[in-house]
Amino acid sequence: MISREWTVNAALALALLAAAIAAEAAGQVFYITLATRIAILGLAATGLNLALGLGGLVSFGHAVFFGIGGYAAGILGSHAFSGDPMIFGLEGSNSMPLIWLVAALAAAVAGVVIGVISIRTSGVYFIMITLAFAQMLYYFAISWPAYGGEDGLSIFVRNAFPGVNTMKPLSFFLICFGALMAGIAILAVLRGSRFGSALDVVRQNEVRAAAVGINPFPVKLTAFVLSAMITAVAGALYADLNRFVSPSMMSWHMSGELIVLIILGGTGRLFGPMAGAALFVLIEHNLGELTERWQFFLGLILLVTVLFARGGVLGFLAGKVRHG
Amino acid sequence: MTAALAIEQLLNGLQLGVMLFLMAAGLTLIFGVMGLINLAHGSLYMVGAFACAAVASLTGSFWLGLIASLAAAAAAGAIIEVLVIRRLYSRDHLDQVLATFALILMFSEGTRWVFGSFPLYLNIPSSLQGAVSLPGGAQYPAYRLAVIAAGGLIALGLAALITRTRLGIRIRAGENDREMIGALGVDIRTLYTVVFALGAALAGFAGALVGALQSVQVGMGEPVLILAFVVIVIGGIGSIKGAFLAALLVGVVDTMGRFLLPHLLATVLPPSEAGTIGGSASSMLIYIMMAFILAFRPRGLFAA
Amino acid sequence: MKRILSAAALALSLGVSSTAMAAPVKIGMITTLSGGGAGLGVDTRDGFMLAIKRAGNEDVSVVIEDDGQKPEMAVQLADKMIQQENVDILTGIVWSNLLMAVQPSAVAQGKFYVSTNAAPAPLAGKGCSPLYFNAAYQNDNLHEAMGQYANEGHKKMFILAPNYPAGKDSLTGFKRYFKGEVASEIYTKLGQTDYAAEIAQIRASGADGVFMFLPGGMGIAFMKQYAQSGVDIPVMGPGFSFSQDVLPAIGDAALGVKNSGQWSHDLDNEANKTFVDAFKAEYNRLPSIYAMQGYDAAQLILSAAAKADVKNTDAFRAELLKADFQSPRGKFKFNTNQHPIQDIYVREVVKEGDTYTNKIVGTAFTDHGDAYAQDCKM
Amino acid sequence: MAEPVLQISNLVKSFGALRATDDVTLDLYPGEIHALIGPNGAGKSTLIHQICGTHAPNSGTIRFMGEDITQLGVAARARKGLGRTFQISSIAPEFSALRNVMLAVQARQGSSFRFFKPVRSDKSLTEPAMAALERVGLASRATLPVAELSHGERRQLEIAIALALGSRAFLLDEPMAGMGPEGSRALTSFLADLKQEAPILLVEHDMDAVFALADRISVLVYGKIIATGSVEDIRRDPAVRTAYLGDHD
Repeated sequence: MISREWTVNAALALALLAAAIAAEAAGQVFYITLATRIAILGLAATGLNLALGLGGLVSFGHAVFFGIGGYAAGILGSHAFSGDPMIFGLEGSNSMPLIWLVAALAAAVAGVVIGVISIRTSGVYFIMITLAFAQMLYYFAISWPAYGGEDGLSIFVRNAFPGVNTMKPLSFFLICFGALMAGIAILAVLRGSRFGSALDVVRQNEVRAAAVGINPFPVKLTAFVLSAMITAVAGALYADLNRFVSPSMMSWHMSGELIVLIILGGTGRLFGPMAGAALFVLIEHNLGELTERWQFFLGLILLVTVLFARGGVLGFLAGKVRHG
Repeated sequence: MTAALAIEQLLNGLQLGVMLFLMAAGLTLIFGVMGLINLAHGSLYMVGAFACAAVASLTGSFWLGLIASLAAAAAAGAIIEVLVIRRLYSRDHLDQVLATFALILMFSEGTRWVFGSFPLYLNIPSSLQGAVSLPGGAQYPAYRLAVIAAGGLIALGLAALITRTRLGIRIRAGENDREMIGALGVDIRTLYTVVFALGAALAGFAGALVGALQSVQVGMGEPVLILAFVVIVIGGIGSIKGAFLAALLVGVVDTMGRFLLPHLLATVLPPSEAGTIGGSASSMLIYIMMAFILAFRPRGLFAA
Repeated sequence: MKRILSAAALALSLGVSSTAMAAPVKIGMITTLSGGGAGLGVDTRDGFMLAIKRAGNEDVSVVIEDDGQKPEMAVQLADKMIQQENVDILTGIVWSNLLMAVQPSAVAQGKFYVSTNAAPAPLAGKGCSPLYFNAAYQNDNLHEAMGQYANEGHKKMFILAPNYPAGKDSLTGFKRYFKGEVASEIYTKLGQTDYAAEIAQIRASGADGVFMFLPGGMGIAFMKQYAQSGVDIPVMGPGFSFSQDVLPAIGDAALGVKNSGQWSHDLDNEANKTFVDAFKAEYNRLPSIYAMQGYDAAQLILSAAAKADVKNTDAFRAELLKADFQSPRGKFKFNTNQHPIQDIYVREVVKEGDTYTNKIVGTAFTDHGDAYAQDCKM
Repeated sequence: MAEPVLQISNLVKSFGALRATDDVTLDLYPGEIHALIGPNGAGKSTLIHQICGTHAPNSGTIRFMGEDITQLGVAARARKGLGRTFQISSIAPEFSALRNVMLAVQARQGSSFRFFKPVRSDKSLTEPAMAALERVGLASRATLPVAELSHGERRQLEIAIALALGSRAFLLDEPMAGMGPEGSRALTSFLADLKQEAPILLVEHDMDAVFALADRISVLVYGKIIATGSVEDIRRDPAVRTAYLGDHD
C-alpha cells in the first residue's frame, strides 16, 4: 500500500525534476538555477533534519558545516586551478566526488569537536552553544587571509564530475538532484534502522532511553556528526553552483534559514526540507519581484506558519505524521 | 603598559559589561519566568535607539529621547507579547526560536520602512560631553562613566524589585512554579505581559544609551544579541545574578583580549601579522571562554 | 526588486533631449537596497539612474535587483540577469566581496562589468579582464592618498581598520606612501561598534595622527566615541568613512577631519555643477561619492553605447577605454588595467548651514593610478 | 542461602543539610519480592534514583550480581540487567507498544549502532518483543501508539519492556498506581509468577498488594530503614506501627 505521504513525496520530487527539464526545453536557464538551488538547500536542510527532526537537536549553528563544505570545494578547486600545492604539499582537486569526501570528513571532525562539548548540554543551552561555535568559526573565516577572508574565494571553473559536463546547468542540476535524493534515502534508511529507533527514543524521552540501556550521548553525537557531513556535501555543491564561497555561508542568518526550511516544509518529514526549500526559494524570488520589503513579508509568512500551520507544506498536503 | 591605560581599559570592560547586562537581564528574566527564548530582544534594543534618536532630534533633548526609548520599547514589547509571544509559551524552543527569528526580519525591515536606510543622528547630552580626569592621570569620557553608573543603579534597582516588591515576589513565584502562581490568584497573563515589557524596556534603554555612543542603524541589535546570549549562557539561564557577573566577565575579557592579545603576539611576530592574528583570536576569545566554561559546567556558572 | 525603467518615458518628464544610441543596450544593476548597507546602494542607484534619465534614450533599459549584501544572492541575480534577462552589461555592486563573487562568472559568460564602487586588488592585478572596467577607483587609492597626505606634518601614525581583506588592503595602501613611523597597527572585529579599547591605546600610543578606515556604522561609532574621549590627536581617513551618507549621523564629531576622495561636491567644474544641481533637484539631498560613481558609470556606458554596438565586444570595449565623457571629478582616463587614472583630493569635513559636508583643501595625487596595473596582463 | 542479586550497603545521599538516604542497607535474593514501603517524603524516590544510577550516592556501595556498579551510568546498569519501571509512565510516546519493546530488545543485544537494516522486518527484534508482550497480555494491542493505551496497559507495557531487557532483577516503582481493582488483581498474580524469573524490588503504596505479594518488607522513614522482615514481622513491629502503619489501622 502506498501512503498519501509517499504519493506527495513522489509528486514533489518529480515536480522539481520536471521543472528543471521544462526550463531547459524552454531555454529559461535561470529557472534551472533556481531548481538547483532548491535541491542544494533541500539537501543542506535534510542534513540538519537528521539532527533536528529525528534527534531533536536544535542546532543553531549548522551553517558552519555548510560553509566547511563550501570551503572544501573552494580550496581544493582553486588549488587544482592554480596548480599550487596546499599545506603538506597535497595537491588540489577538481573532482566532485573527492571534494564531497573531503567536505564530509572535514565536517565530521568539526562536528565531533563541536558535538562533544555541545551535546553535554541540552535545550536552550544547546541552541546557544551551537550558535556561539558558529559565530566563532564565522569570525575566523572572515579574518583568515589565506583564502580570501571576507572577500571569499572564487572558483573560476566549476569542479568536475566524471562523465558529466558540469558547466551545463541541467547536468549540474541532475547531480544536485541526485545528491538530494541520495540524502533523503540515507535519512529514510537511518530512520528505519536500529540507530534510527535509538535516536528517536532519545529525542522522545532521554531518561527512558537510558533506562532501557541506550546511552543517549553517543547516539546523539553520531547523529550530529552524520548530519554535519550531509550538510557539508550540500555546502560543496552550493559553492559549485555559485562558483564562489565566502564566510556568509556560515553566518547565523544562514543557520536560521536552514531551520526555517525544515519548519516551512514540515518537521520530521523526509521530504519536508525539500518542500521547505522550494517554498523558500519561490517566496524569495517572487516576493523580491513584488517589493523591496520582501524580508518583512517573509517574516510574516514564517510567523504565521509557526503559529498556525505547524505542519508546514507537507502537513498541508499529506496530513499528520504517522508513527509506527 | 601604564597604570592609566590599564585603568581605562578596565573601565571600558566594565562599561561594556554593564550594557551587556541590561540586554541580558531582560533575556534571562523572560526565560526564567516564561521559559521563552527571545531572539527578537535585539530588535527591541534597536527600537529603543531609534525612538531616542527620533525624539531627540524632534525636541532637541536627549533626556526626553531616553524616556521615549523606555516607553517605545516597553510598548513594542507589550504589543508583540500580546499578539505573538504569548502563543509561544507552551511551545518548544524550536518554535520560539523560529517565531522570534521571523520577528527580527519584520522589525528590521519595518524600521527601515519608517526611518529609511541611513543611520540616524543621536549625540550624547551636552552635560555629559567630554572627558574627566581620574586619579592616576587617566582621562575617561564622562558619558561612559555615567553609563556605568546608570547600569549599576539599574542592576541594584532590579535586585530590589525582585527581592522587595510584590511584582518581584510574583516573578520569583513564576520562576519556581508556574501552576502555583495561578493558584495564588495572580493574573498570569498580565504578569507575563508586564515582565516581557520590563525586559523590553531594559533592552530599549540600553539601545538608547549605546545609540548615543555608536551608530543608530538597522541591524544594530544583532551583534549585541549574540553577546547577550553568550552572557546568559555563561551566567546560567534564568539567573539575574549570573547574568550580572557573566556580563562583567564577558565585558572585561573581551576588552582586555582585544587590547592584550595583539600586544602579546607582537613580542613574537611582526606587528602587521600580530595585529591580524591577534584581531582574529580576540574576536573568538569570548566564544572559546564560553565553550570552556560549558565544558565543565553545562548549565552555566549560576544555573537557576 | 526588479524595475525595468525606460529612459524615454523619464526623459519626457524631465524635458531632456534624447541622444542616439548605436544599438539598444540592456544594463543589469545589482546593488544593495535592503539590509544595513542599503544606503550606499540607494545612492549608487540614484546617481546611476540620474545619468540614464538625463540621457533620455529609449534604447537604454536598466534592470535593478537587490542583493541584500549577500554574495550568494548577488551571484544568483547575476546568473538571472545574464541567463534570463539577457543583459549586456552588469554594474552596481557596492561591496568587494560581492564583486569577487560576481565578476569572474560575469566575464566568463562574455558580459561587460562596469564597477560603480567595489575595486578589490585581485581584479586590478592578476584577475583583470578585458570586459571588466572600474569607473570609481582602485580600493587602495584613497588610503594611499591619506598616506601621502600624512607625510606632511605627521611622523608617527596610529592606524586601524577592520579585520577583513579590504581592511588589510587599506592599511597596506596607507603604508605604501606613508614614510613616517607606524606607532601601532590595529585590526578590529568587522562590525565592531565599541572602540573604547582602541581609543585607550591611541591615547597611550604617543602618535601624532590617527588613520582609520571604518566604513558605515563602524566609522560613525568610532568618531562619536573618539570625540568624547578627550584624545586630541587628529584623525584622518579615506572618504568612505566621511561620505555624505554617514556625515549626518556623526555630526559635529566629524568636523575638521581630513579625508581623501577623488571627488567632492564643491569641485569647481561645469560637469560637477550640473551633476550636483540635478541630483539635488531630483532627490532633494546632497549626492554622496557613491552617487557620483554611479553617475559616472552610467555616463561611461552611455558614451560607449552612443558609438558602438554592445554586441560587438571589441568595438564597445574600445569605446569604453576612451572614457569619452565629462566626469564631475574632472580629469578621468583609464589605466592599462581599466581602472581610473585621476586626481585624488584631500577634503575636510565642514558644516554649511545645517548640512555636514566635505570641502576640498588640497590635492594628494595628480593623475594617480594603482599599484596593481603592472600585474595585469591583457 | 544463595548470594543476593542486589546488595546495597551503607548508602548515604545528602542534599545540603538533608540526609535523604541515611545509611541504607538493603538486599534482594533470587526468587523473592522485597517490598520497600514508607510514607511520602521518606526518600524512596531518591533511593530508587541511586539504585538505577540517575543520582550518585555520597558514600556506600551498590553491588549487582556480585559486581560493584556504584560508578556505572544508567544505560550501563540497564544493560547489565537491572530492569526498572517508572513511577510516572514515560515510555516513548510516539512509538507503538511493539516498537517500545523492540527498543529494549535492541538495547539488550547491544546493537544500537546498526545503520541500514530496517527494524520493522527484523525478526531478531520483533519476535522477542512480541513474546514479551504476550507474557503481559498485551499482544493484541501491539501496534497501537502508546498514547492510545490505557493507564493500566502502559504499566503492563513497562513490565514487558523490563522482561525484554532480560532483566536479572526488577525495580518496580509503584506498578499498581492508577490501576483499577481488576487490573491490580491481574498484575498481582502476574508478579507472583514473575519473581520466579528474577527477583523484584517493589516500591508500592497499595498495601493490599504489598501484603499479598511481598516475601520481605523494608520500611523507610526519613531516609532510614527502620525495619526489615517478613509480612508478619512488619505487621507486629511496634516501631513501624507508630511511625508508619499507625494511621492505617
